[in-house]
Amino acid sequence: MKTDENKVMRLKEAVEKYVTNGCHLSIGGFTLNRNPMAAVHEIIRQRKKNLHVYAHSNGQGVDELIGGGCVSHLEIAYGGTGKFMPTCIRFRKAVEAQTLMVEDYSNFQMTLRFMAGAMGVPFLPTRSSLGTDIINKWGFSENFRKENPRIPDEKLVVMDNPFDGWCDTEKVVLVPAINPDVTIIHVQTADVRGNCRMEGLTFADVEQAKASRVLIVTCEDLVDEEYLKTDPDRNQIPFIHATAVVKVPFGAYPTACFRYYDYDPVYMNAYVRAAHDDKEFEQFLNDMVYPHQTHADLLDHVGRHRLESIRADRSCGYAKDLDRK
Amino acid sequence: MKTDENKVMRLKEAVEKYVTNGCHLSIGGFTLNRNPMAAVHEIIRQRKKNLHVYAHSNGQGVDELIGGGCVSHLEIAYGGTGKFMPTCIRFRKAVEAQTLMVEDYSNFQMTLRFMAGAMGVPFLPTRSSLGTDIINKWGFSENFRKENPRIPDEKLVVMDNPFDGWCDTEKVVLVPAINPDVTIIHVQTADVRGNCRMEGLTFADVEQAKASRVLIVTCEDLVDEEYLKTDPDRNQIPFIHATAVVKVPFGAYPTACFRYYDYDPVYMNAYVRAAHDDKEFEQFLNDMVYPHQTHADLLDHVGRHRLESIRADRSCGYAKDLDRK
Amino acid sequence: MEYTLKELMTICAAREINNGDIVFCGTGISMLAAMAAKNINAPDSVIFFETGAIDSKLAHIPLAVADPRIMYHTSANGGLMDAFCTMQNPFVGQRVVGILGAAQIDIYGNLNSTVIGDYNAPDVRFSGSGGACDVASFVSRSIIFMKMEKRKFKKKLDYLTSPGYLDGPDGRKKAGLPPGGPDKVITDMGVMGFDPDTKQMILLGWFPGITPEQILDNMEFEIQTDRAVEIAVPTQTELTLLREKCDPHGLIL
Amino acid sequence: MEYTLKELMTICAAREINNGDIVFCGTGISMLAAMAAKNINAPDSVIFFETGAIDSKLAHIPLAVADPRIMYHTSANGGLMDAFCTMQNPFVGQRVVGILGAAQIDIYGNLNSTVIGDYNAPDVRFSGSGGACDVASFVSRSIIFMKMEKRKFKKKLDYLTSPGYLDGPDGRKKAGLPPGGPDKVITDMGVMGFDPDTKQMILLGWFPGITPEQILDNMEFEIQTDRAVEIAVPTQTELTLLREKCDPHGLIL
Repeated sequence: MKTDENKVMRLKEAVEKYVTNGCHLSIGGFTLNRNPMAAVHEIIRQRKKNLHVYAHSNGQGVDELIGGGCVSHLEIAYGGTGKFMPTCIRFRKAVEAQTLMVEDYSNFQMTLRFMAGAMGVPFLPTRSSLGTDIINKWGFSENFRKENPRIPDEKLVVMDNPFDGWCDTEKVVLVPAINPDVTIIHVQTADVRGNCRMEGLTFADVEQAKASRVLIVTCEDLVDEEYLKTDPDRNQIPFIHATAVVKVPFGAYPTACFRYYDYDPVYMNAYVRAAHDDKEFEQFLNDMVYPHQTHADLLDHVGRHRLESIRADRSCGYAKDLDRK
Repeated sequence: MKTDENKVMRLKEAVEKYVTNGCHLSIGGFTLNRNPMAAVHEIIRQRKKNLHVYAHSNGQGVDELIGGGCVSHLEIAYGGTGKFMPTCIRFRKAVEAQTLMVEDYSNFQMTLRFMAGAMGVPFLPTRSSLGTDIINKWGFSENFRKENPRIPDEKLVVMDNPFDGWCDTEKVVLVPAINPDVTIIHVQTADVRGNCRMEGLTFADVEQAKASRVLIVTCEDLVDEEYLKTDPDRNQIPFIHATAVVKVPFGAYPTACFRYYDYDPVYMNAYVRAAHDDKEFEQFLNDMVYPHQTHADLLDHVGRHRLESIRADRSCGYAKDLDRK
Repeated sequence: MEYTLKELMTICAAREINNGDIVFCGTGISMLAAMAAKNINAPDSVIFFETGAIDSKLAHIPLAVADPRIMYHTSANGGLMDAFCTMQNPFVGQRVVGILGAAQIDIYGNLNSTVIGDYNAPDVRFSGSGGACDVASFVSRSIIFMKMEKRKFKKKLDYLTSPGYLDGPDGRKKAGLPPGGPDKVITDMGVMGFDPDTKQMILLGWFPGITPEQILDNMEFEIQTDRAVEIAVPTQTELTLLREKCDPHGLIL
Repeated sequence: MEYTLKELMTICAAREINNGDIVFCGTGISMLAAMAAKNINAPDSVIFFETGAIDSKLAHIPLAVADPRIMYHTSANGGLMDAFCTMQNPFVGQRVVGILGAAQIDIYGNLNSTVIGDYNAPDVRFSGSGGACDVASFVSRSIIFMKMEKRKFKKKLDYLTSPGYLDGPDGRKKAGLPPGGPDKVITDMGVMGFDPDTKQMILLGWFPGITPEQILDNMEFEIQTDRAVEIAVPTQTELTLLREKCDPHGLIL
């Protein structure tokens, strides 16, 4: 592979090429912030099926993927988006209807699992969850695990500290590494080779990106390499990890993108209302997702007024006067 | 502890108070860059003894501490500073004379050990060093380890992967956590509470800082809290980890501090020449370290001309025209 | 001065926070309690989010722990690794106080926020742990918000998501957890603590107009009430600061 | 065109680097070889330092892997964790080529950079591993600079710091290491490779004016020489680019 290659693609092509039915996928962001929503909508539009999704708290994106019928297996720490949706609604429905197989971890555990994948080690240790049902109860059966070479045979392994009580620790739980086929993140700035700069919190995007065989980056601004290299202390992901780069303004919409735009309470509230009812949710997808060829079309549908209302104030990075009820 | 307390101290007091004889110490920086040299010289000046030092490649600082007679035990990956001193000279002499007990690890292992200490886990896994003498040969004897509650009973532990071959990995080596009594780092900018901003590479300073019970920060610029909080994406260490903050301009001298000054080849070459001979080295300490009350006095002794010659160019962060022979 | 139940609960939690505490908080009332403490009684407490923000200014109230409002004017903007490592850190972790909520709690302060019913065929699915299990595992002290209902104060949890004292005084040690555990349970009828010896829940106080009997009636298990007193109503200062400084637009209250 | 031995060695190493390779390099000739490759034959190789810098511009030659010159105009400035995780990473790690040096080497390309003599009472102490053991453990391919001396090409190392093929074709697998291993040994008399089946060192080429016998005379162990040829001298282009673009002030050369 040439390292200076231009990795710029269209979103439709990147999703067609890399997000295959049944593949193992993770998406960046957290609850209602910096989810790669343009990519999520494209995946739903292309009616991808049987995705095995890894999520810590990748709220809105994961719930829409589940609602779109794309997900068969989910390893997750938290299905919710905060106040708008304390429990993700399509997620909850799918679990209760048993159309979705779920394995539960904690946020730290999922983060460590991505970190282990990025580091090239089979596991990392923590003391979190000792004595709890996160260890005792498995969502994926022993049989399912044994038959599926893409997931480890054990959900978690509890181990005595081999350094005899070192650090006042008698036991640790080992969490197994994740190496997704594809990770999709949305960042503020990228260049054509795939160097990435995020602003505000990075969540677990860096670990998810580096753990993945394929990394698709969508970005607000596609810039000259010179621009990013002039201030490398601000860049988190070097280009060697990136596979495809797609410029998608408002690519995290309806979730927030620090210093660019806020989350859209109108979308969030409409989503929550629709998600409670299968028919209304189908209608929601028919309005907001399926009819649009591209994310730009979806934004046209949303309209300039709403996008203007969520534009971030320069002074603080979010929309100060936004009505968030 | 009040979190808003002003942690500013004089260097002399900070070293007196926290760097006690026999304590476990780590210093930041790498070879000839951003070593907390003002603090190192103060430790030598105060004739601290029997320090147990943890280092990855903390070159110039560690060699001067050894040369100053302060160190009895050293856990280290690399004793050198690059071209000026491919092998640290006072380090080499002390090991060959068996006046210094050494335990060898690799740079990644030392970094993981600080990381484990910062994370609050007793160990982290890697595949580095399997099959080598880093695993087979111990510098600290089993007995010494058993008798010393401050170090783990095992140098390293090799373990079969409990997730049966997951990640194509059969074995890993576990490296034990380090929690030093004191870590000293030198950063470009800090505020009175101890929020820190480094520029350029951070080496393992962040892990070393967070692993430590006491963190002493020396800094080029002591700024308002407002200044650092206005651009928090650039800050690496939040104040909750800091114990003492000391303003020391040129505090890394004679090592480099990106965007402030370069390393000083004159000092480096003089050091190397002197270090080869015990008498000449004593003379070097008598000229450069002992007679100066403070780092400012040492800088006066070095003189304006030499300090001017290493001043970093705005454009690149180092002294472009410096004669480095 | 008039006050709502939510205001009273928020202020009860805020009173538990001290200067120097590093406060882990989630969404909603938990975040509001942390803001209230900072504005009322613990100006030098530090607000901290699992998403990686430390000492956020919170000029406007966030509606999620990833709200862009938490990223503004912090000590450092990192990520989840930074945040959870801070909680598990042997030095600063001990200064962290967690504020949690859950669907169910038992007498040892263990929490369920995952399912009602059988885990593999649940009647009700909730959000799951998020960072709650991590916080409950690591930090020295946690404060729990709960609604007083029989189906929430359970003899046996349907799923143990976040560890309290597990099965008693030695529970955490036997399991391999660090010391620590739940400190207070703030409900809509009163406040519970835990007996230092048995680690079982006890009633510490009831809200004005409530009796200890009413509280016991809303629990599946029994707790001691002999150390309980009536809880002081919010002061005018507390209420004014809460309303004007923390949530002027009533997004949570 | 005249050339020095150091120039020839540097260019021999540079020729081994391909476009797309991510080149880990240390100080001195190893760094110069990486710079030469980038300027001569592999403009799209990426220079990478264990201290955390990726794709440094290197407008001026660094004298250490923590020289501030490596921090200028990079893709990202991180730290040691980032760098070593990149090498151990299952995807990008496979693209990393390491350039190493050592005090001793054996027939399987194992390296010693720690001590001469007994580890606990050494005759000579060297710098130690640094990142060398990590690189040799993780990356798919390494290039080693060595001086041809009997005391350096050893039947048995005094200390095995950095793994080559350990004790033979299955050595790495048995020890639990990832695949990979040493690819070339560049000396001041010629270039060695490793037999794909036995993983033992073989002679690939000698420098003009040197004979295979002279090379064998400077080694404690014997290697096959039947596949060896004379090595092409540096071209004018190679030399000009090396001298003018990489080290104009002769800091390394």
